[in-house]
Amino acid sequence: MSDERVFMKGNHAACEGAYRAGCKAYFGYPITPQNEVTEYMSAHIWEHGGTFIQSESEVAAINMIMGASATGARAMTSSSSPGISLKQEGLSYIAMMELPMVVMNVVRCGPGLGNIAPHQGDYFQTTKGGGHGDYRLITLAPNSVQEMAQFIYDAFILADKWRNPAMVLTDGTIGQMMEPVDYASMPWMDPPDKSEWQLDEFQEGRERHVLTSIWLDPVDMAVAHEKLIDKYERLKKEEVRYDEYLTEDAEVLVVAIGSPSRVTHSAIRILRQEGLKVGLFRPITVWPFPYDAIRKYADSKRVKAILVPEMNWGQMIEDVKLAVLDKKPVHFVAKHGGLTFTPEDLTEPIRAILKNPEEPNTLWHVS
Amino acid sequence: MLLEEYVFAGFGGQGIMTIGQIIAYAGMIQDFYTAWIPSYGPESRGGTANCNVVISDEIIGSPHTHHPNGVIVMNAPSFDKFEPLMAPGGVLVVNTNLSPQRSERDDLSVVYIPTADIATEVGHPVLASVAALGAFAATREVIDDANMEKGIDWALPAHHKDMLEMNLKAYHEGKKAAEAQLKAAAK
Amino acid sequence: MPMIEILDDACKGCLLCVPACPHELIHNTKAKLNKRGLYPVEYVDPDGKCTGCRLCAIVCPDAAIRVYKEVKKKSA
Amino acid sequence: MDVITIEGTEYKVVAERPKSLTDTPFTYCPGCNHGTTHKIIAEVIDELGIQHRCIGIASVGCSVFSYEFFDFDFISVPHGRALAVATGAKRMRPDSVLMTYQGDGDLAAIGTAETIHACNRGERVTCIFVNNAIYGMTGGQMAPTTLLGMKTTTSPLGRDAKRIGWPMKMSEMLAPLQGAAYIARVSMHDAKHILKAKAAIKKAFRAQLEDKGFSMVEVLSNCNVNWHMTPQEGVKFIEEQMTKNFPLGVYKDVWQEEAAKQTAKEEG
Repeated sequence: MSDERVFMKGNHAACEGAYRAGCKAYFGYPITPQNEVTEYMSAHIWEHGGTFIQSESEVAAINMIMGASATGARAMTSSSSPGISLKQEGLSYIAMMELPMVVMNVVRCGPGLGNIAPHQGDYFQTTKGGGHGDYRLITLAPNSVQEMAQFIYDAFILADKWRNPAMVLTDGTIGQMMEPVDYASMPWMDPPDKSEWQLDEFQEGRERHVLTSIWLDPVDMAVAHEKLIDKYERLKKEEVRYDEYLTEDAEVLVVAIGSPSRVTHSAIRILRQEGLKVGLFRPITVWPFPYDAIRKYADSKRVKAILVPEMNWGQMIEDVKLAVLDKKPVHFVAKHGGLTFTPEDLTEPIRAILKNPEEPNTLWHVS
Repeated sequence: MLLEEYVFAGFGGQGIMTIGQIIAYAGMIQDFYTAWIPSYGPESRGGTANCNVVISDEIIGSPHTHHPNGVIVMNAPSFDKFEPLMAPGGVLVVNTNLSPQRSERDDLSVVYIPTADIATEVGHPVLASVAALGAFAATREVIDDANMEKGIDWALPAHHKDMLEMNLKAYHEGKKAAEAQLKAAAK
Repeated sequence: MPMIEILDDACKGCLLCVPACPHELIHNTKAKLNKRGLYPVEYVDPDGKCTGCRLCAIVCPDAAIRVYKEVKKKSA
Repeated sequence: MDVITIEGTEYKVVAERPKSLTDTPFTYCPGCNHGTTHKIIAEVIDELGIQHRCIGIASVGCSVFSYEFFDFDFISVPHGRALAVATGAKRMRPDSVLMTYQGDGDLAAIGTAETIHACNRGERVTCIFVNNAIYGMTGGQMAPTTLLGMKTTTSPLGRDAKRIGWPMKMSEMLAPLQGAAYIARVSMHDAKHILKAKAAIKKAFRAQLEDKGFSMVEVLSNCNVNWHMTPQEGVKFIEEQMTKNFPLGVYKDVWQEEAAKQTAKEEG
């Protein structure tokens, strides 16, 4: 282990990842459980030559980010569920104008004000669009403080590479916890050259740059769409990321992200001591979703069933089912309201599944 | 495999969160995997603030601890809440100044420390939690004193570095008090 | 002699320039249609009354009026 | 200025389409003062020699396509958010000159919060606020600035203060904020007032160039089509009705305030 390690909160580490990626603008509005981001940015972004504004609303914040990224700067905002809803308007425009930027959602419980406890109820909102129109956010789901920093850093790179907004989707547990972080994998960097399209001092001889999301002629609009569709198809081929733990011999495959994937890890240790063959498949990009990789397990004779634990009423499970295509039972464990999983919440259903593998899809509600 | 799961609990403002961070930091520089998380969600109701610490020699799964093997309780409600949840063989530090209860479990190792008294003697009541941390270190010998001391230094903000000596003293006084109790119990 | 030019295809025939001209040199004749299918105004100044005051151009919402003034030759 | 020769006489052009406009003809209705406003803005930008430094923010409303007409970098943004986008862009490029071009629905209804806070932060941006007391693009619905008694498609009996309040006075609202450097209300109803408007717009850009703070020019403008009038009747309506409800004038002038302070200091 390197000596570079520091002991930090997930929300603070995310800021450090952003600084290292060359983020020069953070605009945001306080909301629990991600206030540490707003506070840490307000205190430190100046040290890295950046700018902070506490905006009048989440709506204003995302639009400020739109302005900053339109000039070619690396810019980010963050919020938690109700605030992310407000940002969806801006994200739709940003996606159509193909502006790279990063937004982090430290998900809390909803609908409505809900509560400030960890939750995963924004999966649909994030991975299926969120705002109006057809668009996708490149979405990374960290499950540790190290990944909070790394994925914000990676999100900036992906956003610029694809000229697309990127989301880091996490939950209150990962945002609030402290763990060692090593920044060696995040060297300080500057944004790539964007002089092709950025709003800039108008140079004599260059075509003026116009960023817009309106094409009144349906044919023109369709052409603009094609460009996005093509980009999304390439993203699906090139940028799928996932992580696996003890899946080589697994008979039950648990598919989990965020803090439930951490609890799954603990549950698997307990079950392995009993000789039960359980593995964890963790999507890192939840958009693009690793359908093909999961389908391989659905096709494998060894795998008897798949279990999806989520802190919501069942969202990612729909993607898992799309991957599995009814080839294997897909069971669901729900924990919601802001309650967090214990390893026992997972070990019991897995033991039951292994006892009776023919059982069709089962739903466990744990509270 | 080493898997240490701690809960440190008390009133908000007693320094509970900080001592959790100190031991987690100390664990990190001792090359363990460590995680700290503040109480979050419904378990924070009912007069206690608490944090969870996990220290392990393998990658940490859940940062939440449901059956801790090391607990510090700084007030009575925390005792009532966490003493019954503890894993057999665990260690418990009770702050007798605010928690008069005695544990009736025979599968725990318990020390009863008047942490506020120790702190006041050392110089400031705010040091009670550090004294409790010292007592905890005596009962659960996972992290070296040298690393704990580095952790205390790390946790002190720059404008309070003059308090370092006093903090270290509180830590060692707490540890001494616990060691004396353990020795007496062993006889 | 100053004079103006109506850019027929830019003019939308809103007629705001008509009352703006102090010498009533711009008229709504509806004599011809432009590319947009609108009637541009016509400038008629047989007596050379235009002073190049630019009032017509100032009120024109479509920048459809060009105003010219003679370059005064400095006597050698 | 260009010199051309017609029948042996040399002429110079003293009025024509400004350089900072593209060659694309305006798509606004005949008589609409959006065109007039575009033209004088472009003239100001030409005269200040800042065309190459300008970044424009197009809002939503009739001026949604204003980026087609101005010859510099432009971004078209969500309804009401122009000043938030301008804030982000200006913070990243302080040497650029940021202009938002917004209508009454954009600036005074959906974007009220963004407007007030950009002004209060003293953002170094210039806002051109076209007030024609109606929603033009969507077909003549009531605006926050619609006059009392005025009939629109969503106030068919005329605007009634008891039910929907009074015409919103943005210039008066923004002027007391300390971030405001220059706030003026001008009108497009005749040549004299158009020239005054141009002078005000020039001052608004100067406020930005001299780093004084937020500047806004509220332009009372013709929407004769949705007012169901001829263009001539429209400009008359501005003169007779609009200016009564929205008094013309300078509501905030940072240079004047500085001069007054200086005088007071010298006298005191």
